[in-house]
Amino acid sequence: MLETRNLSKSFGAIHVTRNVSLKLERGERRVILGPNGAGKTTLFNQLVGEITPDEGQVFLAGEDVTALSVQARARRGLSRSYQKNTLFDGLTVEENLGLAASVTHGHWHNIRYDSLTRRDVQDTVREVAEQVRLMPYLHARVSDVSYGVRRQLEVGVALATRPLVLLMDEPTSGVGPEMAKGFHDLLNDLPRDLTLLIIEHDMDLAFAVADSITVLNYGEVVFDGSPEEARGSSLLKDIYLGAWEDA
Amino acid sequence: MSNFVKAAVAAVIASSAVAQAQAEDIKVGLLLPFSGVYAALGEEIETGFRLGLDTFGEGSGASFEIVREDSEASPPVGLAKTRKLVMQDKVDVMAGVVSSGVLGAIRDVVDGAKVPLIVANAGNDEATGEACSPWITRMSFSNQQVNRPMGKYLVDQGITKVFTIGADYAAGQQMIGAFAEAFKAAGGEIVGQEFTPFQKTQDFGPFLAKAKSSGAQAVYAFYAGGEAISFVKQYDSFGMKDALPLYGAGFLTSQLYVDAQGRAAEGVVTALHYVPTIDNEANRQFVEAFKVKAGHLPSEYAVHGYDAARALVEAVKSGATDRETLGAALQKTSFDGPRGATAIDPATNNIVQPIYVYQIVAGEGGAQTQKVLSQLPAEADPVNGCEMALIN
Amino acid sequence: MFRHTSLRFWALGLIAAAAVLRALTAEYFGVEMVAEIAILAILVIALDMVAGFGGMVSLCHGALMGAGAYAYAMLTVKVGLAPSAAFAGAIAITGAASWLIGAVCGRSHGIYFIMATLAFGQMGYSLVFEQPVFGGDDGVSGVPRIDLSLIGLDLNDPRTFAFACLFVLGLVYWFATHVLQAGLGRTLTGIMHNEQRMRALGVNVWRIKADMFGLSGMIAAAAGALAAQHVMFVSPGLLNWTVSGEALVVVILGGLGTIIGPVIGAIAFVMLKHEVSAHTDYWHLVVGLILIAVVMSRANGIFGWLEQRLSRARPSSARDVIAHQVRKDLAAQGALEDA
Amino acid sequence: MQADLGFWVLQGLNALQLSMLLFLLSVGLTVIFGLMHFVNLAHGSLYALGAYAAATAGAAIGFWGGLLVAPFAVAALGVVLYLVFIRRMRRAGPMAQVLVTFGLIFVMLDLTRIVWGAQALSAPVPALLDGRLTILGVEYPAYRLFVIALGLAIWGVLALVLGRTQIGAMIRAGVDNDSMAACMGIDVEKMFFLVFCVGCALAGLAGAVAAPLLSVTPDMGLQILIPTLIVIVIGGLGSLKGAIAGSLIYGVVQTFGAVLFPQFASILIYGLLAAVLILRPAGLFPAKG
Repeated sequence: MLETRNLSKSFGAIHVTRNVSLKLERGERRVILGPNGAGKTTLFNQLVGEITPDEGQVFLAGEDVTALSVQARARRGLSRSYQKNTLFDGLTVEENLGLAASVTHGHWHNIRYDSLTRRDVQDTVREVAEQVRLMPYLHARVSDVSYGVRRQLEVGVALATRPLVLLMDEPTSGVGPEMAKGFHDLLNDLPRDLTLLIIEHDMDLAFAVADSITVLNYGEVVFDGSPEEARGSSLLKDIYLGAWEDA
Repeated sequence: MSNFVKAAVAAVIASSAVAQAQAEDIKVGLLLPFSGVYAALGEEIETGFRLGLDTFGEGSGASFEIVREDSEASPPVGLAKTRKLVMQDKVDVMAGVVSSGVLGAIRDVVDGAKVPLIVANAGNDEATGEACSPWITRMSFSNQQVNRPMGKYLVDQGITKVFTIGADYAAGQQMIGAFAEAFKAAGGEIVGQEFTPFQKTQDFGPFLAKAKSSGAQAVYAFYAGGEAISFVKQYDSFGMKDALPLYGAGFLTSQLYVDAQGRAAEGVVTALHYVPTIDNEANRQFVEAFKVKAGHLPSEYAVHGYDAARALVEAVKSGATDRETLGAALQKTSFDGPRGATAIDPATNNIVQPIYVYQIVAGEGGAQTQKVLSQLPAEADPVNGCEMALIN
Repeated sequence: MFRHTSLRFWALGLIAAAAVLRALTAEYFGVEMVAEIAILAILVIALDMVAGFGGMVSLCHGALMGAGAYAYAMLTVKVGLAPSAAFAGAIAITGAASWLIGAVCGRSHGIYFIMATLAFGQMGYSLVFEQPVFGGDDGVSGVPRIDLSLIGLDLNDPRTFAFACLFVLGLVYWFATHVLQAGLGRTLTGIMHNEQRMRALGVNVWRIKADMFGLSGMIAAAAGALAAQHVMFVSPGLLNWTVSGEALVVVILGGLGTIIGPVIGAIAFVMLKHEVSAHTDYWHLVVGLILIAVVMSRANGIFGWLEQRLSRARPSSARDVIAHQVRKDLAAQGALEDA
Repeated sequence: MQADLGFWVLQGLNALQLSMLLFLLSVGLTVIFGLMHFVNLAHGSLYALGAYAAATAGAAIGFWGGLLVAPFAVAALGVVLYLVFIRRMRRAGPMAQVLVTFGLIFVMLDLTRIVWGAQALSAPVPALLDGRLTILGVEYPAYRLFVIALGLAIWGVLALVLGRTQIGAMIRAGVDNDSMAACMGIDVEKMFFLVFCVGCALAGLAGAVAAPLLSVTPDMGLQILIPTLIVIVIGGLGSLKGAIAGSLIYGVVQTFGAVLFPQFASILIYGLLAAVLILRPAGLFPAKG
């Protein structure tokens, strides 16, 4: 579904991504682990097109999308959420979801009717709101809801485009253990045919949702395998107990 | 202009009932720029106009009420203010107008409304040419009038090769054009011509270098306002005055700018219809009175206002009381004023006046003053397609 | 997100009633003022569409209006087109130019966007000023008004013309609010709040910006074509950047991102200008000081202030959003974390 | 076409002279922007004020006195502007800042008229520089050479101060990242204030220098504003290098455009500006990245 081949990117002398090759099957849920500065977010940025790689290709559903813009990739079914909330702060939760859904349903660029009040958009908004447990907050303004709710919305907005592949950048970043557990349930409730690539810090969550695990260190893939293999890997332990611990 | 527009303008006018004022009370709409780039000219003209009313108004049996409006030297604003003066204030007569653009914009309104307008500055040739109107009487000058005589004058001085330079807008082109035509007719040759972006040129250096290498015997220039000051100063700083004497339309070294130009202006020879050093009794009285009122010497702009007021008063004295009779009387204006014998040409409603060739020289106390070199005879402009009708 | 609140309906109704009353009863100059206000209001609605809902603070809307005025004047006077056809032509030409400007400038943000639009506006000004075809400094005179005698209206009557301007203003108000409540407007508002996210959702950002800027330019052109008919004359001064600055000030004065606010701003500005200039030649000074005070006050203009006082659900102020956006941009430039 | 060397030298000097005048103006504007992200549209008005101050003081104490007084007078006004307006507008976003300074333009325009009247003031060239020098076989006004020299000197001093001194390093740090600079213990607010005042003083100096060259009229500030903005947008907001590069480009294009393609001179400069905006939206030498 999503594949990279030898993806490389450097800023000056610093190689942030080195020869990264990944392959995700349809419906696969993969978690990317790695210490801070391992190049996880930079990898995401290259996948969605916010950064152009120096070398290598990105394939989405078999199509080479390396040369495509962010929006073109998004329209082909690649969606992402951000580690730092990237929401429409002045708007309501419903409007946030609605904007995303109106893109999905092709109403984003008309001058005849309101995109947010369309039946299909409204249906998607409700579905997503239920998926990410946002029903009670639909009419609240983003700037008025709690941080945790915003984290849910962050994922909700990405989901509302009805993607084939969803990249989630530390969805539980900054939330307490209670909320993280909630996220775990939430992720498990997502449709099984949705391909997920998740950057995660929370090891429990990672092992609970992942079909497979990739570990990045210094921009390189140092481990690729099942959660069981990961658990037994000494390499992972080294990284985990080493630099990772300090983060 | 299409008939439709004419009909349109007439309809605009007709829609508001035209009421005339009382016989002894003349309501004057004074339309001048009181803010913006031309504010200095507006001030000069207003001072001159009020002085003229004070000086000549006594014994006319009428009282004058002035409604002043700021045109901002912007055609749309000038037009809006004109409509207000005509329709709402119901003035008997209008005076003023500095910018030719404003005059062009308001021409159809005053013509359609049959409100006499005494132009106190704007010099575009069309206003008393193809776009003339019996209701528009010009007491200032026309662009060609000031420049045409200099063509022959320069040839008479033995100058046959001239480089011309001027601001790139209608007035600049008309002034330079009128000079060039007369100069060529008298046997001269224009060896180079340059029009610089109007009000956008800070540095004339590049153009001056071109003039220098053009092989001309003299440079003929038209600029006004800040550009005139910059141009004359920079011309001097490049040391061009000795090798390449500077001539031009008299606005270049107007009384209004000569203080700021200082020594740089000395030696420049230009032609204009008024300088404060004209030697006649009417001018001496005017200069004295103006100095008392304004604290400085009058410029040509001041005399425009002064004479416009005088023309109005004379019209009232001849028995005119309303728009129609005032308009008719203004067409017959004729008097000896500070500029000498001035009269309105019945064929175009433009003023006919002598032109003075003058040189800026160092006067007493180091201040620059104008030395009149020659008084060229008054000459009426060609009719240029004007079909003038007399009002009565 | 643009919404019609009841306060906005009330304000709209009140303004409409006052305008009609004034157009019916006022003396000549009062009627002229109605037309002047209506034309300015059309221009500032156009500007509010892009500035208040897209964060595109344009300093070329005066030039766009001027372009519309010139296009109308040239098409009628020089080409000899029928005024109504010229009206449509002016809107089309200016809309296309405006779309291009939006497409090019849409890539820049904040002060860079302001400067870029300023540059394009001044380019238009220079073009009109310096190309002899356009009549240079003297402009083009003898611009006719649209002939509506077929439906028994004579636009040369000041009162009728004022009503025509009000009619167009009403149409423009409807069109602008309609577009802002349609997909395009919603998406644009989303872009103003978070451009990066909108892109990640699959929105072709520059296209949305260019389209809205084009529509806004068409409305500005309508204002220009009306202005040309109003004074029956066009001159380069219409395109000068100070006109754009003034329009922006009017938008702020009334309330950015409210559509009805700028209309109120236009009323206040024109009346203020006439009132002050009747008393002093230095009216620029007085008006300038008042405007500085308004911009420096935290309220979002007259209408923003009213909304804050009168309505319980505080709509988000576009001014805050833009200011906030800038802080975020700056922070992003410095690679800083949000505090 | 005049193809001789003298012509090119002469026009080259003209271009350089215009460039240096614009540089004096734009450098203040651009560094203020780099540091404070603040575009001061009233910068042109400060320049006009500098010219008026120099002309007035010059009449009393001579040209050199005027040249000295003008920057201080304008800097003093800068202090007032900073305390009353700028400080409060620091976080208000570019639109509000642009509009406040837009309003200031008209306020200051009218204030100039009230204080000095609408008529042009005289500002003679000082006796010392009232002549011509011969350079490469071309006679050139001494005063214009002085303007060129002064511009280059100021450029040198600024490059030195910004590049080699501690305060310069602090300013560069501030331009790069003001919050970080604040974290490093730099009093950013004080530094802003200082830079703003220096920027105002430079605008005043530019006005004082321009006064004998041009005409001292109330609208001179409005006339210079657009060229100055073009310079900093082409050069890239916030950088000294950009200011000098933009000034030189503007001076050369304007001067040679006016001589060689008179019909297209201003279209040329706007065309160049549009090209820069399309190809490099942040200008040729942006302060960052």
